Amino acid sequence: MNFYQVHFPILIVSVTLLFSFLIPVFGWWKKKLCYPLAIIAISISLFSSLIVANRVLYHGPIRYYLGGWEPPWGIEFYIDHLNALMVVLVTSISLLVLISSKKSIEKELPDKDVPFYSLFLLLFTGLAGIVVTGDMFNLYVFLEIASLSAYALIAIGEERAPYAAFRYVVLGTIGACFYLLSVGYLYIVTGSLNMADLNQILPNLYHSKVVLVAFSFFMIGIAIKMALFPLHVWLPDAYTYAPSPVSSLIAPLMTKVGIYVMIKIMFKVFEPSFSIEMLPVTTILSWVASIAIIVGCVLALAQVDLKRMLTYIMVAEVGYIVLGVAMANRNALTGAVLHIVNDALMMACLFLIVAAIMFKLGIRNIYELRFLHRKMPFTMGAFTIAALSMMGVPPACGFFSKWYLILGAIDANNWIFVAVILMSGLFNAILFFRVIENAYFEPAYAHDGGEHIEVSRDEAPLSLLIPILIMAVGIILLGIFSGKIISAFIQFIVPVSF
Amino acid sequence: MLEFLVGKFNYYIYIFLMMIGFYAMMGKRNLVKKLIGMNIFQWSIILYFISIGAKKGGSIPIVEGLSGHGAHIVSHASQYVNPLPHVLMLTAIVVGVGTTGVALALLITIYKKYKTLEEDEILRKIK
Amino acid sequence: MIDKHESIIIKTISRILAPFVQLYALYVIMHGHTSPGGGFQGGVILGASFILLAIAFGIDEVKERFAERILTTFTSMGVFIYGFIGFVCFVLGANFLDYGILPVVEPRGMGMLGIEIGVGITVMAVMVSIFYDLSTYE
Amino acid sequence: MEVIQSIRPLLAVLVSAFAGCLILLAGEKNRNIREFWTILASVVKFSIVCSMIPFILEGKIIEYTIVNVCQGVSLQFRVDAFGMIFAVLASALWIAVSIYSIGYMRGLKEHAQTRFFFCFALALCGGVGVALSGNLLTLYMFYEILSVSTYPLIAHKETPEAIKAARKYLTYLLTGAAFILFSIGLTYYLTGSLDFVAGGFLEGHCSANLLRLLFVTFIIGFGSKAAIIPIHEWLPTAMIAPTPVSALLHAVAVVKAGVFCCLRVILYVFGPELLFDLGMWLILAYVASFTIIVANMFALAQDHLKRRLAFSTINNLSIIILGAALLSSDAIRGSMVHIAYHGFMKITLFLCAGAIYVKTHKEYISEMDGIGRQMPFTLGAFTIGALGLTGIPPVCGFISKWYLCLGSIEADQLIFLIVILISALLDAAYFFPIVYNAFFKSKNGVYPKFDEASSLVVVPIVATATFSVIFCIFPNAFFYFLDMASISVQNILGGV
Repeated sequence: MNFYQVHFPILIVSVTLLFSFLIPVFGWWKKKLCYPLAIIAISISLFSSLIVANRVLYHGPIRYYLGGWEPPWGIEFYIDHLNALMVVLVTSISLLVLISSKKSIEKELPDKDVPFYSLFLLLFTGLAGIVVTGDMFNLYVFLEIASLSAYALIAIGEERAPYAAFRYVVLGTIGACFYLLSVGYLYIVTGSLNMADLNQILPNLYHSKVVLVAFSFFMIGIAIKMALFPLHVWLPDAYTYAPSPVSSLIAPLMTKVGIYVMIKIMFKVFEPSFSIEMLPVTTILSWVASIAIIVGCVLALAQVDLKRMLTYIMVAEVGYIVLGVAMANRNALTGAVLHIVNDALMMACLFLIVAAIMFKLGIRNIYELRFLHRKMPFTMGAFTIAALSMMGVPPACGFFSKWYLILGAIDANNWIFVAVILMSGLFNAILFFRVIENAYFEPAYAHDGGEHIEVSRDEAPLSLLIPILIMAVGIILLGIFSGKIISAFIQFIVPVSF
Repeated sequence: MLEFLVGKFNYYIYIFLMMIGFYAMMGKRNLVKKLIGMNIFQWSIILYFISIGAKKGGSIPIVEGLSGHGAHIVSHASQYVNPLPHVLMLTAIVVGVGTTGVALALLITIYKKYKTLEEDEILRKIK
Repeated sequence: MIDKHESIIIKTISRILAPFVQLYALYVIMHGHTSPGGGFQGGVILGASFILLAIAFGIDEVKERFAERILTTFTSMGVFIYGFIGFVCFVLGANFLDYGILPVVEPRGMGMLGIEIGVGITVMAVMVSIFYDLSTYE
Repeated sequence: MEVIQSIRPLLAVLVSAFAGCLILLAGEKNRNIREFWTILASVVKFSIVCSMIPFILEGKIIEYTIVNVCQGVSLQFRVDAFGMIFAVLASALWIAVSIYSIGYMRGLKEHAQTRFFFCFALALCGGVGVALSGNLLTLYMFYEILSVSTYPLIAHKETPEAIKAARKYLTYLLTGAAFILFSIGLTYYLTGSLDFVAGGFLEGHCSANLLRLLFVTFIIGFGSKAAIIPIHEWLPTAMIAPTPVSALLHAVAVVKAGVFCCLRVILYVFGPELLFDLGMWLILAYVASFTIIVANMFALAQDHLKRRLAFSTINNLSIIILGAALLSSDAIRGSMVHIAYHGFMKITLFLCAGAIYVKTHKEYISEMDGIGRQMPFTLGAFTIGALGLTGIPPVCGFISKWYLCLGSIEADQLIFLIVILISALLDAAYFFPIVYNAFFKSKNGVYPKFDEASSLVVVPIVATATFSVIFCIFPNAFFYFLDMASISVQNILGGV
């Protein structure tokens, strides 16, 4: 391997870390340089993550020893197919959201754009780090980096943001401390922190109480971080009152990275057999997840604010993916991982659309979205595509992950989950058509009043619109070529014992 | 029974502290008290980690009588306390400081906006 | 606003004490790689010395000597030292932060020391800027 | 059964989608270009579809795979005789309706015409896609596109009732889609593949009861679009849409797609032998005949012309399902041919209803006394259509009814023979009064003077009427509907 092939894994994380500290310095000196700097940083990371994904595709997993220390002592970056998929996903969505955040930041938070960009890069470093690292404690450190910058980013928002951010801080810290506690317990018993190493040592320790306690602490901690049903209380407030570019970055990625950590620990550190036979983890999780889906959809129905409705839908989507993971068979897990990718894309597109609407009209109430199809035709076109994809209409990507989830549920022979998945499709249909109806079809009085209210087309600014359109086209392409993604990446993720 | 209690006293202490912190976070209405509870919660885990590394008769993990040119002299590990938890807890302490810093800044903005730190008054003002 | 403290005793003692605290802090930073100490602890002590001065002589006094703008540059400079050393090992062929490769006389020790200095500066600057933000309540 | 690989099916489907984008680009400002795109697209689509007919008649099957979704299933087109009947029908009638709708929309100076033509093109893309799809997954994809793209058409008037009707339309169809998705998943789980095999591929893969459950969920899913009685509610309320929509979509493309999928399931997924052993065909036949009788009763009671036509569509759709459920060769041939011929006749009736509305703004039959004198061509075509639907010889309805009767005798099920005859009788009962009032009754002695609708509206009506008559005299005219039906029957029943 030539010289530069080796060092790309570390480039993904360290470049953005250093640039995030470069920006405050430039902020004092020349303010308008911050945005291009952020763009350069994340595009370098995107470039290196694509190269890493390419090498994983052809040469199998990569191990990168930080500081040259062998795994049991030093920290190593272990990138296999699941990590490669997640890294590319995180970097590409962050880049698109960053491009679109320039205009809305200038409008919403005029004086706070320098701290915004440096915290944005820090959050990205945390997320990319979680997805790349192969060491348990290192994962805790990156988790805290991501959470701290998320707390600060949320707190910049509107009048109720600081209080929502404070509740998020308290709950997030409890989650992180539980995770740290489980790392501690595992460390006492096994003496190592490296995930691959733990995978070897743990199997003959499954009967010790300490490992059981560690696993349960871990599950609670990660459940808080990914807002699984009973522990999702912080999510709606935090993401609704956050400024729109922040919520369009955090919403799609934070929960998905949490779920990635759960999959990694459940299947790569602990053996799948541990969480299926030894502890009834999968049954509990699948029931909690299906309740999450139902509650998420029902609560979303009750919302009037478009952005708050999306946050509750996200609670349902998390339940979706966890249900796929918990059903523990090949099809269900493929569906779950594919849904992580699809849902991140769909949610990013939807939140960017909300940001565009906020930027242009400043309203979020669903019933005030009048004449939107003439004011912002392209944005509404992208919204319809994303909505159809959420409902599971075939050409878009949402259908294919639902298709695998249903196959997995039928393989696992529990018909209740099949019913739940189909029901959530219908719930999504009601939710999104409610919005489409308000936006596309004006009420009757617009006609009987004789003349037609002439509405000029003032579309969202280009820098906001292009990422939205790219994502909408991506949703369709991801749908059509989901077969290729599965054969390239997801095939190897499913543990062989399924 | 007694040796069971004496042998594991550090675990009891950390659990006890953790529950105090947990109670403070949930029970207390004032936001600063919640913050202090959170700190106690974090520090109990740090205390727990340090207590893991302790050995009977082990001294602080600094290698004496070594001219420091980094050679891998075989030093009998039982003499020294296990250094790894200490290193981990360095980072955890810094994370704790970071979280407290962010939380305090939040409290200031909340106080500036609502002129109170009592949770139920804030909730009343929000509605 | 933390304003000037009236009693002479506090002012004189802190004026005398501050340099020794800073000296001790530098000692702690420097001996990070062989004896107890290191970047975090040393940086905190260094920061504490500035905070001591701020409490004794008031925020504005210390702000003239140690302005907000310099603090941000110090934070970034610390991280750049850390990053620079990491990238030097990276460029010279070893993995990120693998000091063995450095062309210095005693690579492991010196590399560690450089990292400790960088981290010390950052932690000091962050401590003082946290104190500034929390105390300037207008 | 030699298989040819060619890109034509994909082109046939994508032509209208591409035209849709061009229509959007053209927009309100340059209307003529937009209208030109619609007509051009319909003609091109029709010609591509017709270019595939010679291959099909020689017994070949055209295949084209777009992309592999998961092992054993891919997005794939397989054009066989049965699919070709529906594809030809939909694209042929699209030409007639697109000319008609230009006249109709301009006549009523409707608003949001760009959205109308765009959704129309998209719906046709879905319709032809359903006809040409090779497996259940592709069929489901185009089925969903069809349902979603017709939603804005129903809510076109944007009055509260239109929006409520569209909402009801969606609830029925998306719940049906949920049933279908479940049953497709179950079939894939049972058999590992979803491709259509003439004569069914579900043989002996699992217990009979699970197969019965699967059949029921399939029929409920597709039945929601094929408007079987308990789940037909949305069709009459969807009549609030502008007439070209209810003409092409709710008489021909959308509901026919539902019936087409039902037939695909009955003949190409389960297959006659399996259904016969399961005994499900009898239950389906009874449900279909119940729908026929009840739909006709409703039709008698309707005064609104389009709602009466809607109930007559429900009745005819169930006749097609009844024909397929009888599982005898003549009955299946009759039902397949009825898909095509009913399309031509019913579209004539709907277009006449639209012409009457454009010209005289009359919707209720009670107001239409003596209208025949005012609009002789329109009402003449209406009479031909009415004759055809009751099965009287000079019009093509007779042929399909004839085969259906033969089929029910062949399956020695006399009850269903009686049902078909009663349905013909009831058709006469609610069509002929309209014709009588139009021509022989006059509003207090004064006959209105000759005043036809615009030529853009009348020409398509007369064309479809003449086609219906030609098809009776030469059943294999132009599109060889009868031959294609017999080829597909041969494939299904294994050359019996």
